[in-house]
Parts: sequence; C-alpha cells; structure tokens
Amino acid sequence: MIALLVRDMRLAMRAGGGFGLGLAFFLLVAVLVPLGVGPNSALLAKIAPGILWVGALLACLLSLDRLFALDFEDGSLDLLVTAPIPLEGAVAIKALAHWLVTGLPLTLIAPVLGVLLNLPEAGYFWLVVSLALGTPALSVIGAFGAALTVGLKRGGLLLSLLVLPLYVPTLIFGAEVVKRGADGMATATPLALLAAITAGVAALLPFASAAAIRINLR
Amino acid sequence: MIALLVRDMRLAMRAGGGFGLGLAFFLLVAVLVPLGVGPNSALLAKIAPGILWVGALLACLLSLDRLFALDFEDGSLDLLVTAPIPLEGAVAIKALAHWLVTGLPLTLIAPVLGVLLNLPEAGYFWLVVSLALGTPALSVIGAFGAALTVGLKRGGLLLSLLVLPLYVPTLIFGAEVVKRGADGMATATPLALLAAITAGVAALLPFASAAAIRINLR
Amino acid sequence: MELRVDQLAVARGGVTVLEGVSFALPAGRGLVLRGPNGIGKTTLLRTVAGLQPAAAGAVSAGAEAIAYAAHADGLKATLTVTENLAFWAAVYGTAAVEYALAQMNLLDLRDRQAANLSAGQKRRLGLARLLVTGRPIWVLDEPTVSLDTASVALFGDVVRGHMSRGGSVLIATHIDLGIEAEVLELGPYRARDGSQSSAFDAAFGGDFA
Amino acid sequence: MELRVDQLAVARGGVTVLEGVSFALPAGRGLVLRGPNGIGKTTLLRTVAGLQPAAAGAVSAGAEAIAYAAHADGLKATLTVTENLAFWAAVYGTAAVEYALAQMNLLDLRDRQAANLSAGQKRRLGLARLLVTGRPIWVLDEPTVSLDTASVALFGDVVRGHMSRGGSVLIATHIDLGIEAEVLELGPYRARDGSQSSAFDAAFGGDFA
Amino acid sequence: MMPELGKYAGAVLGSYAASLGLIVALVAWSLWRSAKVRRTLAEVEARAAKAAALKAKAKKHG
Amino acid sequence: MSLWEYANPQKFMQLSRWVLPFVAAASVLCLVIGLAWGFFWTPDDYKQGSTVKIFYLHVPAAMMAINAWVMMLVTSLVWLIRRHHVSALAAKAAAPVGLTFTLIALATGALWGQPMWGTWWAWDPRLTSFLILALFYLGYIALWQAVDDPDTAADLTSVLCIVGSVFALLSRYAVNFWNQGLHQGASLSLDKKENVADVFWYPALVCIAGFVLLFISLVLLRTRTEIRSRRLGALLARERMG
Ligand code: HEM
Ligand SMILES: Nc1ncnc2c1ncn2[C@@H]1O[C@H](COP(=O)(O)OP(=O)(O)OP(=O)(O)O)[C@@H](O)[C@H]1O
Ligand SMILES: Nc1ncnc2c1ncn2[C@@H]1O[C@H](COP(=O)(O)OP(=O)(O)OP(=O)(O)O)[C@@H](O)[C@H]1O
Ligand SMILES: [Mg+2]
Ligand SMILES: [Mg+2]
Repeated sequence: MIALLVRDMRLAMRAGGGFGLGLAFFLLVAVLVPLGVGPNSALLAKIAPGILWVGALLACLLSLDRLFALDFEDGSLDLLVTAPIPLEGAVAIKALAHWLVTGLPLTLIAPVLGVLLNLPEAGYFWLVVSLALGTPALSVIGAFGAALTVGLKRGGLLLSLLVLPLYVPTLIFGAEVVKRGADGMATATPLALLAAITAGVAALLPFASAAAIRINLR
Repeated sequence: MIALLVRDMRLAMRAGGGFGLGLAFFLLVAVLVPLGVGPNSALLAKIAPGILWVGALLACLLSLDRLFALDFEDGSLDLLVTAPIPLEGAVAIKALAHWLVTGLPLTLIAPVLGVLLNLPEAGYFWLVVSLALGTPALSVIGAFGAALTVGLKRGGLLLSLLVLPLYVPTLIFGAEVVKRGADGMATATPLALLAAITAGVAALLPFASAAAIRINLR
Repeated sequence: MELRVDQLAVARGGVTVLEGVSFALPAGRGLVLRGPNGIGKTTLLRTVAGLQPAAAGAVSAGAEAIAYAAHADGLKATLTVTENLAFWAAVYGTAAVEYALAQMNLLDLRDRQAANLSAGQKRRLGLARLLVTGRPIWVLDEPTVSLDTASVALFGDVVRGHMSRGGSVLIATHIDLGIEAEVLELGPYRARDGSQSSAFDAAFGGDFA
Repeated sequence: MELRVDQLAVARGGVTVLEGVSFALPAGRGLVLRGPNGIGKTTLLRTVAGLQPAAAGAVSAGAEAIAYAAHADGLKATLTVTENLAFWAAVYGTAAVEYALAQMNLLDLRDRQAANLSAGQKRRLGLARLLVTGRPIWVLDEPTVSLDTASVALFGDVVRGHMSRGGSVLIATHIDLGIEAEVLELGPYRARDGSQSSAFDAAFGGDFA
Repeated sequence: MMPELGKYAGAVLGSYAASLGLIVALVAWSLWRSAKVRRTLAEVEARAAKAAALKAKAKKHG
Repeated sequence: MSLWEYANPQKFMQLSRWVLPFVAAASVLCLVIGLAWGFFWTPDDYKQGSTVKIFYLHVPAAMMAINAWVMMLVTSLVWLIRRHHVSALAAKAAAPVGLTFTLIALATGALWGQPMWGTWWAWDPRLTSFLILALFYLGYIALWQAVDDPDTAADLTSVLCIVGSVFALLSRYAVNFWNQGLHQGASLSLDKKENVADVFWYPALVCIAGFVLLFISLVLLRTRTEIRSRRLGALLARERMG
C-alpha cells in the first residue's frame, strides 16, 4: 500500500510537474475572477471566501479527471485489481495521494491568494483550517466520481457533472466557515459539519468506489 | 477537411454526450458560485458578467484538454500529419469543431445562467453578443495550448497554465462588454477589440499550432 | 496448485463467445490456447483471471494464485525500468527485482524511463513483472508480441524455468514458443448462436414483440 | 516511384541509433527490415515517413508518396469500422472503402464500433487504412502483430497485390510474411559509440570536459 | 368561460403552457420511442426466426 | 405467489399491458378534471390573486419530482440486492420523468416568483435544492447514456443513485443552513394564518392524484420500451456474432 502511495506521488511529481499545476490553476482562478469582475476591492472582499473555495474545488476537480483513467488506459488497473491488496485500500490510497499533491499544497498557498482577493484579515486562519478539513473530502468524493467514469471515453466532463453536485455540501460548509470567520462570527457549527462530512466520506466512499471500479472493468 | 470536421463532431457527440457536457460544466460554475458566495442577489448581480465569462472560459478549457491528446495517444495524429491535408488547415478545423460543440452551445445557453446569477435585464443581449464574438478566440488559443502540450503525460493542467494567461485579453474585453451593457453604457470599444482579437488569432495561431505539433511529434 | 476450468462459458458485450470450455492445468505444466482472431481468447483469459464474471461454469483456482499479463503492459512511461518493477514487487511483497531484470535481459536498461524503450523492450519489461509476482499460475495473453526471435527464446527459457519450479502457464498465442505444452484449439467451443449471456435476455421469447 | 535512402543516420532521444543506412526500393518491390529489439527500426521508419528529421543523410521520396502504419493503429474507439475507414478515404481523397473492407475480411464487422473488436480485428482494420490511402510506398512497422496465421496470409496477399500494381513496401518485422522481398539486416549499421546526433554535440568537443 | 386572471395572466398562462408543454413533449417522446423500438424488435425478431429456420434446415440436409 | 414474480420480464410485460391503459386513462381523467376545476372554478386568493392557480401544477410536480427519485432509489436497491432486471430498467425509465417534473416545478416556481417576489430566481433553499436535484437527475441520465453494456450501466447508476441520495439529503440540509429563504415552509399553507382553504385544496388533491397516475403510466410505458430495447440489443449483438 505504501508502495502505491509512493508510486502515485512520484508519478504526480514526474508528470511534467503535475505537482505544481493544481496550484497554478487555483492561482489562475484567483487572478481571472478579479479580471472578470473588476477591481472594486470592497466587492472582491465580499466574494473572496466563496471564490477561493470554488477555485479550490475546481482545481481539485481538474486534476482528478485522470486519477484512475491513466491506470486504466495502460492496463495497470487490471493488474492492480488482481494484485494482493484490497481494492478498497488501493482506492483510499490513491485518494490520499491525490490529496497530498493537490489539496494540501492548495491549502498552504490559499492565504497568498486571499491577499489577491482582498480577504479580510480575520478570514485567513479560517480559510486554511476549512481547506485543511474540507479538501480531503473533495479528493475522496472525486475518487468516487473517477471510479464511476473510468474506462468511458471523454469521461472527464461526465466526471465533472457527476461530482460537482456531490461537492455541494462540502462547498457550502467550507465557504460558510470562511465567511463567518471573516465577519468575526462563530464558526463552530459549520466547521463541525465539515469535519463530519470528511470523516464520513473517508470511511464509507472507498467501498463504493472499489465496487464501481470492479463493475467497470468486467 | 470537411471529413475531419464531421469526424471530430461525430466523436464529440458519441463520446458519452461530450456535446452536452461543456454546457453542464458552465451550468455548474453558475450554480456553485452562488453557493460559495452566498444568496445575496444584489451582490450576485454585480459579479454576474465576470463570473459568466470566467465560467465560459473554464468550460472551454476543460473540454479542450484532449483536443489533440486523444489523436496522439491512439496514433492518429502521426497519420494525420502524413496525410495530404495541410496541418495548419487540420488544426483550424479542429478548433472550429471544438467551437461548434462547446463555444456555440455555451453562447446559446448563457442567458439562462444569467437568470441564475441575477444578471440585470440590459446585460442579456451583450452577454450573447460578446460570447458569440469571443468564444471562437478561446477555441483557437486553446488549440494552440493543446498543440504545445500534446504528448506530455498529464498535459491537462500544464495546458491550463499555458492557456489561461493567453485568455486574459479576451476575458477582460468580453466581461467588459457585458458589464457596460448591463449598466447601460457604450460597448463599442471593448466589442471592437474583442472582434479584433478573434480575427487575429484565427488568422495567425493555426500556423503556430501546426509548428508545435510537428515539433512535438518528432 | 492446479487450475481447473469446468464447462466455462464467457461473454463479451452481452454475447456468449465461448461455451463448454473445460480443461485442467496441473502444477508444472503448460497449456497453449489457439484459435483465430476474435474467437474469444482474451475474454476467456480475463474470466480465468477473475476480471470478469463467468457466464456459466466455474474456475477452480482462486484469483490470488494467478498472475495475469494482458495485451497492454501496464507500464508507467515516466518511471524507470527498475521503478516500474520495484512497484509491483512491493505490491506482491517479493524482492525479486534484480532476478527479474537479469532473467529478461533488462540490466542494461535499468535506469531508462519506460517511455524511451522500444516496443520489444517494453514488452520484455511487461513480462518481467510476472517474475516478481511470485504467483504459481501465469495467465498470458499473446506475451511475445513485438519480441524478436532471441527474446522469444529468452522468454521460452523463463517459462520453462517457471514450470520446472512447479509453476504452470496458460498462454494464448498465435506463434510457437518452443515449450512443451498441451494445445487447446478453441474452434470447437465457439458458442452456437442463440445462446444468451444472461438469464434475463433468455427469459422472454418473441411473444410481445 | 522509387524510394532511395542514402547514408541515413537516425537519432532517438538525442542518441544516434543507426547510421550509414543506404538502400533503394524500386517500384513493385519489397524490403524487409530485420534486427533485434531496440536496434532502431521504428526510428528509421519514422524518419523515412517524414515524422522526424534525419540526423544525417537523405531520403529521396517525398513524404507525400508514403503511407505509414505504426505500432498504434490510430482507430477511434467510438466510430464504427466503416466510419473509421471512410474518414481516411475522405482525407486521402479516394473511394476505396468497400474494396479495403473486402480485402481485409472486415465486411462482417463493418458496423461494429472499433472499441468492440478483438486485438487482431483492430489490427486488420488498421491495415485496411493502407488500401484507402492510394499511396505507392507503404512503410509498415510490425504490421502483423496480434494477427493469426490466416490473417497473416491474407495480409501477405494484400501486400503482393499492392506490389503487383507497382507499389512498394518497406516492412519492419520479426516474423516471416511469405512475400518475395529483399531483407536488410540492421545489426551492422548500428551507430558506433561516440557518434553524435547533432551539430551542437559535435561542436562541444571533449576539450573542456 | 375564461376566468379573469388580472395582472397575473402572463404568469398563470405561462405556467400552464410550460408545464403542459413539457408533459406533452415527454409523453410524445415516450410513445414515439415505444413505437420505434416495438417496430424494430418485430423486424429483428422475424429475421432471427428466419435465420434459425434456415440453419435448422441446413443441419437436416448436411 | 410472491411479489418478485412480477420482476420476471414476461410476467411484467403481461401485467403491464393489461394495467397500462387503465392507469393512463385514469391519469388523463384526473388531470383534466383537477386542472380544469382549479383553473376555471376556483376563486382568486385574496393576497396572491390569480397566481394560486399555479399551485395546481407546481405542488404536484414538486412532490412527484422527489417521489420519482425515491422510487429510483428503491428500484436501484432491489436491482443490486436481487438482480431483477425489470427493477433496474424501471429506474432508468423513471429518470427522465422525474427530471421533467423537476423542470416543471422549477419553471412554474420561477413564473410564480416573478409576481410574488419580484424576481425569476432567488437562491432560496427550496429552489436551490431542487436545482441540485435536477443536476443529480442529469448526471444519472448521462451515466446511463455513457455506458454501453446494459448490466454495467445498471450497476453503476445504482451505486450513483444510492450515494447521490445521501448527498442530496446532505445538500438539502446544507442549503437550509446556508440561507433561511423566502419560500413557504413545509406546511401546506398558502397563507400564513390558516391552512389552505378547502376550495383550493380539493382540486389540488385531484391534480396530485393525476400526477401520481401520470408518473405510473409513463414509467410503465417506458419500462416496457426499455425491456424491449434490451432484448433488441441482445438480438442484434447475436446477429453480429453470426
Ligand atoms: C409565491 C411564490 C410561491 C409559492 C406560494 C409557492 C408555494 C409552494 C408550496 C405550497 C409548495 C409545497 C410545499 C410542500 O409540499 O411542502 C411548494 C413547493 C415547491 N416550490 Fe414553490 N412556491 C412559490 C414560488 C416558487 C418558486 C419561485 C420556485 C422555483 C423557482 C418554487 C419551487 C418550489 C419547489 C422546488 C418546491 C418543492 C419543494 C419541496 O417540496 O420540498 N416555488 N411551493
Ligand atoms: N460489445 C461487443 N458486442 C459484440 N461482440 C463483441 C463485443 N466486444 C467484443 N466482441 C467480440 O467478441 C469476440 C471475442 O473477442 P476477444 O478479444 O476475446 O478475441 P481474441 O480471441 O482475444 O482475439 P485476438 O486474437 O484478435 O486478440 C470478438 O469476435 C469481438 O469482436
Ligand atoms: N530518450 C532516449 N534516450 C536514449 N535512447 C533511447 C531513447 N528513446 C529510445 N531510445 C532507444 O532507441 C533505440 C531504438 O528504438 P526503436 O523503437 O527504433 O527500436 P526498434 O528497432 O523499433 O525496436 P522494436 O523491435 O522493439 O520495436 C532503442 O534501443 C531505445 O531503447
Ligand atoms: Mg485477444
Ligand atoms: Mg519498433
């Protein structure tokens, strides 16, 4: 299992810097939105928590698309399924690797992008906390979507369609934490709910994902 | 050449409804942003032009990623390069096919999403006009990015990184047209600039793209 | 460990392609599947390897005794030869990487990225994976595609070595590998038309057309 | 139309793999390239087909006389057999789809999606593309991979037919196709160590190592 | 007969038109698809029966 | 005889051929009576004016949009547990119907919202969760379409339906948390002070019955089509094999 984690991370690093690119996308969203919306800084401050969370979510989604697809195309998924590690574990590990190369760096760089979007001072701490708690859920849910669409040609966009509605609760609670934090309000409730979602999906969804992969391969 | 257009469009339609999915992503961005930003409709009305343009841009980008990659992977790009049609023409045709299956439907559905984001009445006309004029540029520029990254594993995110800065002028002028239109101001200048960008890239970029493909293949 | 296949029927795309296939493959033996393109060799091997359910019949050996090698090699283009093998060795909990490299004549290429191998070198690496699985039953789908004659002979030696250590091999191939193995011609097992892959499709006749 | 290759050197990944390759292939003739895995056959054929520049030497025939078939078939999985061929026929401006289907024994499969073909059937479709190009010089990289003996014979016939109509073929293969063709063994041309692939490398002599 | 809808006529009539339109479209599409599938199935079923009969005959002779 | 026998395609086809005309007729009858009653012979509300008439479409459609998803959830579970093909195909058949009802609820709601709230669309929790429901329907249908093998598609969509149901509930909760909203509460009251007057209520009940029956007949019809097309696919595949 550790071998799988190491391999996936190594592949992510090697693949033309797949590592930095999730970040880059996040950065670009944070840059493009002010360009589209206009330079009014009070307006930007108001939408910053929401945009940052939506940006993180899209960055996750974009890098997710080939979580299993590459392994499927070159035949290693077949081999992995017949290998002596439980597929549920393999799926969980792959989601973890995905988080380590996208969710985690995203969380760490988010404060910088907060500056670009004029996020109020009080919001930074909560931005990092909410992303740290919420992005693992994004990776695990995304892995489920990727498992459903593995082997379908142009699965990429279908994947987005399937996964984005599943992201809704995470997004709402995550953005709510930051918004409340930025306004100096109590954040305990949405934070607890966010943590509950992450714990719940991490415990249960890998089973659904493994089932989906088995179905897709036969 | 027409055969290539027909084939690409047919592939887009067949591939699990690749046709509708660009739209779906656009729709999802329009849904997610309010979920992140909050339900305040005056706030939404203000950011609507920018968000709609950013959404259209991201929807284009996402579907772009495999414009040449699929042909590269299964070897048809090699065959296409040795075929008796000029590669510049093939690239232009592929960009056109991409626009027909993403940019065009996006333009047509945009007003509906305007409703979701509370776009002011006066903005709808300009939204459609600016997208109709601007999305071809997105497809052509995107084709250039795709040509640069063809053959690189995990080219998808690298592609985003390369292409998004190139999208900046289109985005700025496009969103500006809608913003001015929504506020009842004159739109002639940004509209003219937008048209100039589209005409310019459509005339010149296919040559750069073809060169990039030739380099990537050897 | 014996592999026993009993009245197996296999289906692809909802259509039964082979039916009534039975054979036994004792330890230390080999069996070569032959048959024209499209008869269903790949489908049969995937079923035996446990990747798809059988339409009817049974496969005795558990999937955890079987190492499967498909048309595709499952190589990661950005990893080196050694890294590719080491990953599978770790997954299967063995430490035979060096041995496998030596056996498949890959020592010179060990630090090359898989992307930079020729077609035949890639295939050799794909086959080397079998040696690090440590599993007794090898199920191989056209293993010698792209190999030159020297490499085919090399691979024949590897297979013979595996059999002499009590392993068994089930191979679908169109060419002669030069190993002593029984041959099963698949022609006679071709499913008669009219057979259906699921009870559901069979469950209703034409009476409500 | 004659294909003439003169003192050709080809490079892959910045390393010259073959050099000093010369041969002439007159119309109506065949030439088989042989050589162990990794000697550089694929690299040579890609250079001849104009997909990569030569490191040195020259290829006489223009790329527009050549039809190239690579390790990969270039099939679109979601298109049917006929649609796949019809596309290439339209690109090359010919109308030989029916003829090609008949020649490669694909008539029964004509409405099947390429995704649902077996390995050998896919390969037959990939080769059928050659017939719709209408080009005189075929450059083929291991064309018979995955084909059964009947299909190899069928393809042999197709190649002979092409040659009898004044076409020529250059084939890299490890097996015997049963066509009358000269054979070029690639071993001896192998680039000596130290040969450099580009003017750049040559310009940096060892004097500041 | 027609009730007085007042200033909301647009909204009310629009709702009825949109809803009935969607329902009619769905019903029409379902019926059309049903008829089409039924027809093709009958054709293919007949073809299959004929092929089976031919095969049986061939077996008897050969 | 157990209920499961109707999951046998032949039994199902026989039964549904017999039942379908009656259900369809009943649904047309209920819809015509209910809608005509509501449209022509009910008074205007003192506050909402003639817009109450939208109620007869909006509420039944909204209810059935949710019920259709519940039915798909149940049939998906039955398919996964008992492998009854009719069950999977019924889920497939129901999805477009559910989506249509969702769209009707959204469209009538939007048309209602314009006079009542002065806007076509507001990010009210109910409306938002219905929009999300529409997305779930879309994804579900797209997944059915994207997979070639029918059994694989049935398995995958069933898994999606189950996981999606959990997330749909979660989203509903999240959306409520996010915005308290303008929309009516779950009580069936048009007017905050009292329950809906009987004059509005009786035709509404008939309409609801009509929508339920319409749903059943459409699902029966479409399931019959799906079963036939499944057999058609099998026959064609066999033909191609030669
Ligand atoms: C003044 C305007 C409106 C009134 C009086 C109204 C009234 C109602 C009522 C009474 C229900 C049934 C509640 C229940 O069954 O528990 C309902 C459900 C619903 N309405 Fe509205 N509605 C209005 C506007 C809208 C608008 C503008 C939309 C959407 C664009 C909308 C969407 C929905 C939805 C989706 C439901 C189903 C929600 C559920 O049952 O959970 N409504 N509405
Ligand atoms: N979806 C489908 N519907 C009907 N038939 C299919 C479908 N997919 C594959 N087939 C057919 O199933 C048969 C079995 O294919 P399989 O790949 O097992 O053949 P094979 O013996 O491995 O052939 P090869 O030697 O060419 O690799 C083929 O004739 C193929 O055309
Ligand atoms: N980036 C690289 N750096 C160094 N050597 C490379 C690189 N890429 C490929 N090679 C080597 O170039 C040689 C030529 O490869 P090529 O694919 O042409 O061989 P081939 O004769 O077609 O072999 P096969 O019969 O296996 O297909 C191989 O030995 C390969 O390992
Ligand atoms: Mg095969
Ligand atoms: Mg080669």
